[in-house]
Amino acid sequence: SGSSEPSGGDGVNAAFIYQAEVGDVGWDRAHEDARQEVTERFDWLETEFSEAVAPGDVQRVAEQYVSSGMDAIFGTTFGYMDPLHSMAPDYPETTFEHCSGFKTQDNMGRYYGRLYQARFLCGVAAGLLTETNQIGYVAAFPIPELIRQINAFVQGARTVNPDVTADVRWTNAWVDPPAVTQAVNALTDSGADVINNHQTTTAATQTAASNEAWAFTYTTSMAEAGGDYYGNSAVFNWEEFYAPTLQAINDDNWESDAYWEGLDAGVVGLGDWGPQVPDSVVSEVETKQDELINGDRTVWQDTQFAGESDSFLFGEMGSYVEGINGSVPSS
Amino acid sequence: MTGLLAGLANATVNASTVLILAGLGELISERAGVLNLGVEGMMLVGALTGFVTTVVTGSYWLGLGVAVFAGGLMALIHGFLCISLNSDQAVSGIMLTLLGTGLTTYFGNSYTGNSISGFPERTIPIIGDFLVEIPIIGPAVFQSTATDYIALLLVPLVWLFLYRTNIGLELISVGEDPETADTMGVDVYKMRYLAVVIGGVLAGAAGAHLSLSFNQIWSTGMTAGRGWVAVALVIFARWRPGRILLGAYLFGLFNALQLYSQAFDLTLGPGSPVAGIANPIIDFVMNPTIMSTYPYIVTLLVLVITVVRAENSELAQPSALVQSYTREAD
Amino acid sequence: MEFNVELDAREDVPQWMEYGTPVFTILAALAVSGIALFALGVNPIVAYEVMFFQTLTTEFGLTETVAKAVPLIFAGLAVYVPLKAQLWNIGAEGQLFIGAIAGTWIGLNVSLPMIALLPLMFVGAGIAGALWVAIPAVLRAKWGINEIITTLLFTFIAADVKNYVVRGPMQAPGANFPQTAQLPLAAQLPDIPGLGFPIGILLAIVFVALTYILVNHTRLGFEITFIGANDRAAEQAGMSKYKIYLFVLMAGGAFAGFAGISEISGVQTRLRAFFAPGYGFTAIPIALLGRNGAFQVMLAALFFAVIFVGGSSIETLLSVPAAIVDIIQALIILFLLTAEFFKQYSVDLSLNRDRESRGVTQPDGEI
Amino acid sequence: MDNITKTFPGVIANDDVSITVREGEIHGLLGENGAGKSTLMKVLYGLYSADSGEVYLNNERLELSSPQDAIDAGIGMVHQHFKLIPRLSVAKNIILGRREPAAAFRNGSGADDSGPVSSVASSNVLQWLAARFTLGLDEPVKKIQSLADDYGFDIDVSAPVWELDVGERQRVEILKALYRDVDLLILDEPTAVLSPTEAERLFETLRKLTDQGLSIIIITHKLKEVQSITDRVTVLRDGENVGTVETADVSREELAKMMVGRDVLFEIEKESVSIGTPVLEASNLRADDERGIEALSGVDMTLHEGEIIGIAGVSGNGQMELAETLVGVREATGGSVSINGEELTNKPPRSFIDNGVSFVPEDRHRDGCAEPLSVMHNAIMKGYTSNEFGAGLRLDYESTASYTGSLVDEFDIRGITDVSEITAGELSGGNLQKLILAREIDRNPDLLVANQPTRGVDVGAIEFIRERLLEQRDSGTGILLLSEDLDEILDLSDRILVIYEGEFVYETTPDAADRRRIGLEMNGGDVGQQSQPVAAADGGRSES
Ligand SMILES: Nc1ncnc2c1ncn2[C@@H]1O[C@H](COP(=O)(O)OP(=O)(O)OP(=O)(O)O)[C@@H](O)[C@H]1O
Ligand SMILES: Nc1ncnc2c1ncn2[C@@H]1O[C@H](COP(=O)(O)OP(=O)(O)OP(=O)(O)O)[C@@H](O)[C@H]1O
Ligand SMILES: [Mg+2]
Ligand SMILES: [Mg+2]
Repeated sequence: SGSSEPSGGDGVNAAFIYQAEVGDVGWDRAHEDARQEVTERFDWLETEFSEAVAPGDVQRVAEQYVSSGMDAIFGTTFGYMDPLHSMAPDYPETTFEHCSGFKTQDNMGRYYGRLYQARFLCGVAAGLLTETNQIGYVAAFPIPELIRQINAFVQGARTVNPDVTADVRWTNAWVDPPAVTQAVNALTDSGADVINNHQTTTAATQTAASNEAWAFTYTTSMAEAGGDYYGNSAVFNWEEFYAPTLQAINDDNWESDAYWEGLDAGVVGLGDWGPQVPDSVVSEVETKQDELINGDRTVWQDTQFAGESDSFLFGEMGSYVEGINGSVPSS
Repeated sequence: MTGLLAGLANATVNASTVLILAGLGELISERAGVLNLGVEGMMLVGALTGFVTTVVTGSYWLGLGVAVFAGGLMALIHGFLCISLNSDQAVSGIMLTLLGTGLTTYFGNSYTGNSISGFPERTIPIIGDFLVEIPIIGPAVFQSTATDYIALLLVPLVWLFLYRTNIGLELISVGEDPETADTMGVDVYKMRYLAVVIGGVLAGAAGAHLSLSFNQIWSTGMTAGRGWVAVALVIFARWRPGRILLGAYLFGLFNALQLYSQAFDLTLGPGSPVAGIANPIIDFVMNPTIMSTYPYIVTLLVLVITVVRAENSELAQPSALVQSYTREAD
Repeated sequence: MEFNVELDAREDVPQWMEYGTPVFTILAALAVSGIALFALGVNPIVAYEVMFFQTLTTEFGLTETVAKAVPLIFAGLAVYVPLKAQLWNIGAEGQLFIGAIAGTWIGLNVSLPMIALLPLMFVGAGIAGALWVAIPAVLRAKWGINEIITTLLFTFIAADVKNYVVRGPMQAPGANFPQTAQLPLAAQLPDIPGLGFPIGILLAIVFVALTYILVNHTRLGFEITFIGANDRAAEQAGMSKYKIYLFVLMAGGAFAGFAGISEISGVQTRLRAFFAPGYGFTAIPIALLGRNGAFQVMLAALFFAVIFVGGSSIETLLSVPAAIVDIIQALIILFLLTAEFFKQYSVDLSLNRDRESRGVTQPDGEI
Repeated sequence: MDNITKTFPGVIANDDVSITVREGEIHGLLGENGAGKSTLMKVLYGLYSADSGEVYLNNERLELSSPQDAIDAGIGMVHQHFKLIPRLSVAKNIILGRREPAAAFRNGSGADDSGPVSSVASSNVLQWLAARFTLGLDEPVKKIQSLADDYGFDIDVSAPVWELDVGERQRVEILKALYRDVDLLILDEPTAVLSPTEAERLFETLRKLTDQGLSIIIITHKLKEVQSITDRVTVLRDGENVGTVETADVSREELAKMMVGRDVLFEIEKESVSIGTPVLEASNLRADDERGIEALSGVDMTLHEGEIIGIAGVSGNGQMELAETLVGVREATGGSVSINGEELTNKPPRSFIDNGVSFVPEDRHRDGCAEPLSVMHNAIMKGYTSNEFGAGLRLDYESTASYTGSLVDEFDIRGITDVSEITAGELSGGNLQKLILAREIDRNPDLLVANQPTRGVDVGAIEFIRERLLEQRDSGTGILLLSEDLDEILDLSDRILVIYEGEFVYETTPDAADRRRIGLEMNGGDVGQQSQPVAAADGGRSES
């Protein structure tokens, strides 16, 4: 309501900065879809974006946006945390929001989604769909973010099917489609008939489907790549965060906070089900989803992580839940 | 156990095709004396153009054709700079990789979610069913896509081409001693262009194999460094086609082991007296990141051993590698 | 009548060409890139105005350019010094990683005041980078194994080493992210008080000057130049190829190490798994452009810094895709290679009459 | 060949040269180094394109834009430096470029019926393909083997060339030419690396060839060979044709005169010798050439202050190896070298330089300078470590420039406007040689080893260089002079040693010297005349 604020009545200009090129699928795509949606939704909102910005360059890009009149900067990758955190005090008039980190400032908030809850739901479906009781997971690097989602997925499966065991393969690269395909082949060869993955490519979904294993994935729908074997995707609906946040900025009542919401807020959820997933599976998943939303159940309730703090879940989880073969590679 | 071995064999064979194709191409180019560090770029261009063509026309054979053509075209740039203009081969090759990466990143962006039906896995007609029955390697080798078969077939073909044809002989001679070849009536420039373009064609095919056979998707930077591995592979193979196959399988095996070894816990139990010392070492050695350095280290060792041991033998590098040629040298 | 293209070796390169060619080259590359921009619906003139004019005339643009130039200058020197002895250090990127690792480790584990800690980090990074390239250097000096290929192989190994340490020995304690802890303030390169430029630029200028002195005013520099020009004659004159090859490559490795730690300490403040700035590869065209001297290397590095910063500006301000910047960079190298040729040869495209103008009578049955 | 002119930047290699070779003759081509012989032959072989002039073969004008054109016209060339690819087999080296198709596709071979198989095989398209994508070694191998048998060559055609020794390689070179059914065969110094018996075998071969109607051009520096083998001789001097003569009509001396172009030899005033202490002592010195074959087979020598020893010999008899071993550039495989009494065998070149050794190498472009660098850089190539040019690590280019300037003035090196701008590569041969000599002499060395110091240098410069060498001797430097120019040896030396096949075979003094005898010794002595063994090289014995 302070009329001296640049945002005031003349709308909001917001910039989004992505680490990679925005392709048709993946992490950056999810943010980009949300950006387009909110831009469409609010006529007082103007947005810009930059892609392929390395953490070392983000400060320059952000400063350029600030000086070109942006009211809000959204940095969408973990690596941007330090640079944005250190520059934010220099630009008190600008609102910074950083995704997936853990630092805040008066004018810098952080936000993230509890995607593991959606992974848990995918796991429930996987536990019901598997016939071999073996499920596989292809992931890039053993960091807490990925370990948390793996654990949730396997836990979901074991919640409905305690006989399920899981194998994880680390590919050691965010984008290496041939290696992902190899890893999926290795998993299906050893009997896995459900595959989930954490990779910025459709390779895992594609390969799983062609090996006749159910394919689950994340961030965006990859239904086309999965065909008849497509299960579902744990997706981000970032507009559920961006819309209220931008609205708050426009209304001048934005405050720095740590946003880590899940299914209940709608910022994460499931995508469309694959064409061949039985209705019984869908309804069981929906039941579990309601339980999570109502608080009747938590993802970690029967695991060694039950009752752990958010900060543990966020940054320190470093071991597998029961049912996953092997152990997290120790570096 | 056989299941595991069969899986390992399959993974090895699968990972090797792209290296065989790109490696043979680079080998031919280097045999004629032209180092091309642009393999990665040419592969990416091959992968994207092949994919886009298949998306548009629905024909993966046409896709392969366009990929091969595009790879050859990229190589032609390198050829023009290095053969006609005597530019520095290392710089030109790196430029080619930069260019290929930039172009495919830009033009490929809107294709990252597309799906095609590419080369299907087939058995060889008539005898195929029988071959697949061979334990362990049967399904790995004889249940493959057309590009896999092409790559395998190319190994003896390239060998025949280099050692059993006149063109091959002339090509080798310009990589050994362009001046002598010239005095024998060999057209040095033509041969070098030919070799460089074949190199590009095969790199294009390697890229197309990834996007049309192996992954059947386009993904930015999807070659993930395999072009550089192909360059290393040629050194490993000491410029001999047969060893490209061997080397590709070895690199493929390392690749596969990196994934398959994750299924095993090799660390010693707490009962073992040396567990305290041995386990950290085993952890380190089996660490996936550390394992991915092994192919490069092996290549370096092979390079050193063969150079130190065999200065003048068959194993030495083409004598005129990286040297440009002009008839009246000044 | 026939078309005839004649190539003649230039006996000496005209002065204007020596300096004019790089400029002409860059203009030609920009003209071609302009077509691409035009096709994107971006007015190339506006784009280049933003890219160059605004970058060079605003305080922001200048500061950013200088900051970007610091690692590029070091990386350029890393390729330039070996090139003086006719060796291509293609693996500066790997040496940069190793330097960054060593320097970061010192910054995190040694507690000293800034005035001592920063130099120690640079020394450590330099030594690490130099040692990393020592094996290719020995292989080249002793057995003539091509340094292009070995330095490249070492780069891939270095990348894995970097990925390993940020998930293992050097991972930030407490959390499980693939990065080191943040460098303490004492280990972060400050800005020049009052000017706002990163202090790294002073260091870079000092090393450019030192390199200039080394190459142009010392006996060692004389030996390097001479070995680069004719190693056979140099050895007959009592110079040691072994010593020089080892020296230039290791000096190059040290500079690459400086590039790594200056970027970590000055910009990134911690080493991350995805740290792969590509400066080591950009350094190759930089050294090619600036091969006439250390100060030319610095100018070339500044030019590429402008391209990066300006490229990023047209991306943010005009929504030009990032990949276009890559393409422009590749085109500049391409044109540069072509220009090298025109500097060495004069191309004479002429319409030639039939050569038989003398009308000599034929002798019989003989040659 | 008619009115051939070929220039290189700054050099007229061939100046309006015409030569005529008759069918079935062996035509000798003579001339000093750099006279333009090889260049002329390279023009004939299509390697260089002449600036002007024409080539006719059997009345037909040839367009020679590449060696392939020459090959097609029936011209073959054996190059002075082997043009063989070590990694390939003998047979492949020979057929390279010939595109021999596999047996099945060989036209007119074997089956002479016109059945469907052979008619397909002889179709043009198939022939075209077969010539490229097959490789027939069987028949070529037979043909090569029979050629080898005809001429008495004992060679394993399937062995890789790197396994062969020099003589065998030479034979492969000749087989290469013969294999192609040439009408005209060019041989550029084919005997330089052959032993006399090998050379004699070659000559027999050549005679057989001319009997079959071939024409041969042979380049050689060995007058004896010219006389024994050629029918006519053309002499080139400074790129110009001095004349063509019937071999039978001229003496060796007359030929030499034609080559050098002078009636009168320079008589240089030479002061009497005042020999000091030994500066160089070598005993039982051995060394290998680039191929690892022993080129220096145990030589003894003592050279004193103020003395010039001239080494006479035909090129390739170990002179280069001798010179390089004595200055520490080449590894000695046996024996020892001492400079000023200090044993320096196999010490690095720097030790020799620091002990007052100077060296003028034979190949000034390859070993004597760095062509891309300035005159100044080259002038201080060895002296750059001196404190004269700055203290400590610093090299003061201002003082080096002024030093170089004075050097340039003193030695009258022409064509230099700015010592730090003009590169060594831009200097003409003679001036470059002066620069190298200036550099080496100005250090006021105790020992100067000069290998072919006046090769390819113009007459005025030769005189200048010789004077400087004598001046240096007079000031106390011991000089070892290696030269293929006998006059130079005779004019400058205090003692003369003749080297043949890596050994000193004869010693004399200029006063006592018999030119004919020296010439004979250089070629390994003559039949019926025993070569004089050298008992003590410093004994000063002379021929009576
Ligand atoms: N490629 C070249 N570029 C420049 N100058 C050259 C080239 N080849 C030869 N020359 C020069 O041309 C002249 C004639 O050289 P050529 O090789 O024909 O001499 P030659 O008579 O064969 O000498 P030699 O007895 O040493 O074999 C020499 O002055 C030489 O320096
Ligand atoms: N590019 C060059 N520039 C200057 N001088 C050259 C060049 N190439 C050769 N020369 C000189 O020309 C002379 C003869 O060289 P060339 O290569 O013709 O040798 P050659 O022994 O005559 O060759 P061939 O084996 O063809 O008989 C030598 O003195 C050499 O230094
Ligand atoms: Mg010669
Ligand atoms: Mg010659």
